[in-house]
Amino acid sequence: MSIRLHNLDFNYKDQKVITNLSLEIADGGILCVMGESGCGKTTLLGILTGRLKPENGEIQGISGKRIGMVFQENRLLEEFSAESNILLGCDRGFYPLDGEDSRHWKKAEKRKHIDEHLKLVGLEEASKEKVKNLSGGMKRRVAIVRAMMSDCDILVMDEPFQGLDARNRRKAIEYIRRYKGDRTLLLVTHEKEDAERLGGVLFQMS
Amino acid sequence: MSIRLHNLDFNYKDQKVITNLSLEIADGGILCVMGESGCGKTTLLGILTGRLKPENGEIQGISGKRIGMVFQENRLLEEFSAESNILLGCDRGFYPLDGEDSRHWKKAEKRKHIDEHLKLVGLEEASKEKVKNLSGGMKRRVAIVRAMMSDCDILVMDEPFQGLDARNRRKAIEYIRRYKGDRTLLLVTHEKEDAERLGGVLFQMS
Amino acid sequence: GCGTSAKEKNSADTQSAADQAVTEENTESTDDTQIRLGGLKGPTSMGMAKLIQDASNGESDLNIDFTLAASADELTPAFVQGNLDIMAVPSNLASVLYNKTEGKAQVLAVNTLGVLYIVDTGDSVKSLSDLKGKTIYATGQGATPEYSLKYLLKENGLDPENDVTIEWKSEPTEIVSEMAASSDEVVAMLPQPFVTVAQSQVEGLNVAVNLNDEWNALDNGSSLVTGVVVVRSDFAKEHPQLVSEFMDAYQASTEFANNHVEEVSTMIEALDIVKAPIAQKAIPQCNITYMEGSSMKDALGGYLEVLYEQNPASIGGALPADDFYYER
Amino acid sequence: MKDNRIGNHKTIWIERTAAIAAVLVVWEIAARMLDQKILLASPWDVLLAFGELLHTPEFYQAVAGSFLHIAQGFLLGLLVGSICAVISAKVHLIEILLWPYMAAVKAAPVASFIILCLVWLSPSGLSVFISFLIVVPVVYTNLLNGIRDLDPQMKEFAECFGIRPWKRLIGIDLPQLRPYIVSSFEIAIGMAWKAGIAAEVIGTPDRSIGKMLYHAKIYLATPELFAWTLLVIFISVLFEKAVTGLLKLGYQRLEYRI
Amino acid sequence: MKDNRIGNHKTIWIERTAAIAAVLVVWEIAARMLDQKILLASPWDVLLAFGELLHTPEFYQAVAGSFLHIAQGFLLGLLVGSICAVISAKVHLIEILLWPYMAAVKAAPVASFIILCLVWLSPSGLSVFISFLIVVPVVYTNLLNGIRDLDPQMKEFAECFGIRPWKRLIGIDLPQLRPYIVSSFEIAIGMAWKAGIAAEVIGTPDRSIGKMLYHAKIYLATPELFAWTLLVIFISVLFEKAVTGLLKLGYQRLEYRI
Ligand SMILES: Nc1ncnc2c1ncn2[C@@H]1O[C@H](COP(=O)(O)OP(=O)(O)OP(=O)(O)O)[C@@H](O)[C@H]1O
Ligand SMILES: Nc1ncnc2c1ncn2[C@@H]1O[C@H](COP(=O)(O)OP(=O)(O)OP(=O)(O)O)[C@@H](O)[C@H]1O
Ligand SMILES: [Mg+2]
Ligand SMILES: [Mg+2]
Repeated sequence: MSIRLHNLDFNYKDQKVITNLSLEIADGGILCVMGESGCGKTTLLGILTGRLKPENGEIQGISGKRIGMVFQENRLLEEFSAESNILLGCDRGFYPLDGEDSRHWKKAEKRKHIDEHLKLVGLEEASKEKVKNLSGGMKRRVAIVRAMMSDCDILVMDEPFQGLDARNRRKAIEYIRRYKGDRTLLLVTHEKEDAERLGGVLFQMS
Repeated sequence: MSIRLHNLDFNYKDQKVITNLSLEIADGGILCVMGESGCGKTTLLGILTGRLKPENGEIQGISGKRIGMVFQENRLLEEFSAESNILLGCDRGFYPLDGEDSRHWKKAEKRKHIDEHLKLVGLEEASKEKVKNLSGGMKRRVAIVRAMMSDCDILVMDEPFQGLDARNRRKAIEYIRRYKGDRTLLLVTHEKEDAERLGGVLFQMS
Repeated sequence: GCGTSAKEKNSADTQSAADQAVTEENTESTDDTQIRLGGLKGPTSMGMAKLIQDASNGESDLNIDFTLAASADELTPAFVQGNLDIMAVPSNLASVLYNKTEGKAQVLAVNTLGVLYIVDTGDSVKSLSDLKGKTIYATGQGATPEYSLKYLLKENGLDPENDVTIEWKSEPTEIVSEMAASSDEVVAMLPQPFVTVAQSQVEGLNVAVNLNDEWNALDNGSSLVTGVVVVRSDFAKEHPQLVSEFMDAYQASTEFANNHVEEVSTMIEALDIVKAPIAQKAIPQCNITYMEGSSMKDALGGYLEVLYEQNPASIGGALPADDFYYER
Repeated sequence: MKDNRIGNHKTIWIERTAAIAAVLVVWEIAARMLDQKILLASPWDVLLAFGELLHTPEFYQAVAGSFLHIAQGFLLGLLVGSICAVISAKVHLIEILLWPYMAAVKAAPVASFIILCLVWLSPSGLSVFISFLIVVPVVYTNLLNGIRDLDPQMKEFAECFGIRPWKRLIGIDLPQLRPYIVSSFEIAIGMAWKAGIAAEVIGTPDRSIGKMLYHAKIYLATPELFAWTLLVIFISVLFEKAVTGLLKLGYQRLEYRI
Repeated sequence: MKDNRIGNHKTIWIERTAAIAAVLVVWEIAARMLDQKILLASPWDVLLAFGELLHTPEFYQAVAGSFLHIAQGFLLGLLVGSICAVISAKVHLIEILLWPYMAAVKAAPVASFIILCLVWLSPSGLSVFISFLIVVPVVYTNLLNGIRDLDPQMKEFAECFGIRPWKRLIGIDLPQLRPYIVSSFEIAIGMAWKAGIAAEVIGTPDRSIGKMLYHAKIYLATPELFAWTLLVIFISVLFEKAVTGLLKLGYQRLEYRI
């Protein structure tokens, strides 16, 4: 079932952030949200993930869906390794990225798979390192892998490529394209190029 | 006096991050550091601000210099307003941005000047809002203004434009160009365009 | 109540002692050195109420600064440091102080005999031998009440370990509530003034046995000595005349207390020792007395021996020598 | 987020009153079941006893006296505890040197050093000192752990921007220390009362709740004993609310002190 | 950052021994200045007394007995305090209902309810209960404030990713609560000993340090009194180090439990 928003309004106290927004995302589709800083992109994602309740309007197709998210501020456990962070994020289960069934995996197996995926975004040596010792861009990639590997129906990413250089950005986009599977992807970005590379529908907020 | 680094080495425990780096920045000049994620840009800034001590090598021209910094992770006081954040950052004094002498300013005057500068980066309404209620890109701009307004000799900015859309990015660059004064500016970015707009010297790390 | 520093006081004391030598022949004493007197809330202080009252009214020549304490913790350090000259304390504490200060404490007089009573909510106990097979609730385990009770039981042909069951409690209140609650007969050993307090709370509470009488019935010259008056030996040496006057006044005061119960009860309340109604009922049973000299030595010495046999630590590890007993 | 714990002021006091009512019910039932007035007085008896106390001038003197001493002990303990914590966090040597004293103050039973205390202190001084002693380790330990948990990134920011110590305290450290400070206060005030009154029961200074409580206890005046005890709890709660209220106010004003 | 407080293990123990030596010097000087053996025994006398105690079988029985009871009270208090804190943080109603009890437990002087306790508890049960009572509010208050200070952003992450409660506790909550837990332990253990021994002094159960301490006190056996007191402090420090050591170990293993 596709996700539909109809005539959405959202205020923070007296400040109107979203007014009369309508939107539809096809099942398994990719929607790239663009818009000026402060226009309400993160707020929109908050509504879609159920964290924020809109003033008015209808939302269809998200209740009961499991969400994997890249937050604007990483939200990683700084004292734990990258691997452990992803393991925790996948407590619900692993998305069958290469079609494998992860339910019978032992912890060691899980860690092995996580390591392989960290490699794919260029973090071959970082998997055992505490996250607080990683660079900004490295943390961002850990957050992306965490969302991608977690067993979910909708992927929500708030500026996932921020702080990444061109090469790693391309690598990450490639990674997402490759492993998105048939999940719906909602993504906030400031670069039209990213949207084009991912082949998503562009949605300009104002 | 210009800043000079000579044959710098830096390791985190057993991991070599910077090897044999030499660099010179003219007084009042702009240096744009680029490089892949995890190549040691933030580390280099840490050395330049004196937080990290290099293994080997010489550093000249930074001792005794006051630094204004945009950290990769904002480091704002989330419970306080944008205005108060900047006021605290300028505890040492205000840089004479328009040539005014700020020493006799009362607190109200200081706040007024801060408000004006927040306006310049498009934060006209955010000055009294708690920082935790601002959007990611808004916080980033507060951090930029804080560094710019603080009375310092060297400006150090670690990816100051991350999370900003094209228009706000341009605005921020314009703001920095306009108010840099004769301070030296060290800036990390992933976009060649930024460096060009700022008219800085490009330094590619590897 | 003990403000002046010991040093200052001492120089003044020697001065007045010299004065005293000159006017020795006078019947009127000129030694008006202040006596810093200490006492504990409870029976051991009751006998000196009149003395203190007179001193504060100016009806006596004695100059007394009285400190009343809730526990010996407050008096001991002051006494040891020379900030109290005379105090009324439990008899074993006097001996402990003598031993621990290497003879710096002397006992002037016995001021209170036994205040322990066997009380009973029924009427089956008339004498100590009736206690056989009974459960006795009591307080004061590891202290003089325990040693006294066990001694008396033994002397009356009972084995304290097998013939009776002693339920040791921490607080008299526990025993009183036990007596109030239980429908069965409860036998207990309580000290005064708790006996009186308990009688006001528990209907039909009999005082079955007076342990003081039982002790005297053994007729071995000793007594069940609860309280004594001790003096710092330095003070006694410097002011023999004053101490003697004090002893006279003290004796008079105890006699007054025993003969004018009502009057002294109000004084006792005024001094905050216990409330007047309680004092009035308790005084006749507190065995307030005055013994000095050789009778004191017999009574107290014998008692301390009993304690020593059961637990040497309770009297400071050793029986005090003769100089412990002050003689004027 | 941090403010929602205080909740709506009016509602919270209504709820609290309801909670107290619930306690009274439990208490009444317990008193009836036990049915021993000497051990457990009923709420009604206690109320009557309390009403009588209110008519005596000693009541007000006792309350004022105890409050003065215990508040003094608390404030002293707060001062010493926080100064020691701040210095210990900065100077390792001081922390180590203080360590045996803190261990002793925390664990040594009052009975052990009461005689030594009474050498130097008057009975009322004793209650100041004993409440002081209970407050110091609570404040010291909580604050020291709080200071150690301060965000090093913000510390770096403060150093880089050359923020002066006073402003740094106000803007960066105090906001982060808030839950530790609140915690210290909430624990220390109650315990200061508990310990201070216990000291008064030992030393029975004139004009003190402890003395009244002691007398109520030895005369088996259980309703009075309970009335005094409830009073202690009540004053301690009031004192705690006043102090944490002030703290909250102070925190609200913090931003304007930058 | 959080680990550097533990420092190098060997060095810290050397430093601590040195600090104790410094205390002994201060103590010896104080003892000489006061020069009253009954009031303040010298370290040497105390050592001798301690040596003698070591030769009696009662010594070991007392230590074992007191340890057992106080450790029991501490663990119970820890359990009840943390469960109450967790529930109170989740259910506002429970917090409000618990509030009067916590206020009472914190502030009520032991003298007020000791008789009530003695009716139901054996003298050794009393020491369990009194140390329990002192631990509960410390753990409860610290933990509750810690839980309230948990980062709401991480809470949101956990909800969004559907992390199960146990994993969430291990991975997200416990690491953030660490300084609060450490603080609770450091305060509560010392105080449990203080309060537990005080209760033993009142109830004087057989085979307890409190009983020995009480007798040493009333018979003015000051060196013994000090020896027992130091022993209490010493055991409490050992116990604290053991518990916080276990805690540290637990935290090191936390990551492998994810
Ligand atoms: N918790 C909040 N309380 C009040 N206002 C808020 C809150 N969060 C966001 N806002 C306001 O809502 C508006 C939209 O914020 P939002 O975070 O959705 O922006 P955004 O589009 O994600 O911006 P950016 O690209 O900078 O991240 C902003 O003006 C912001 O100040
Ligand atoms: N505190 C630390 N301890 C150990 N290693 C560290 C620490 N901080 C950074 N590193 C390592 O040093 C390398 C360089 O990190 P740095 O943060 O300087 O990268 P960067 O160039 O700023 O990257 P980015 O563009 O992603 O921010 C990385 O491999 C990182 O894992
Ligand atoms: Mg956003
Ligand atoms: Mg970086």
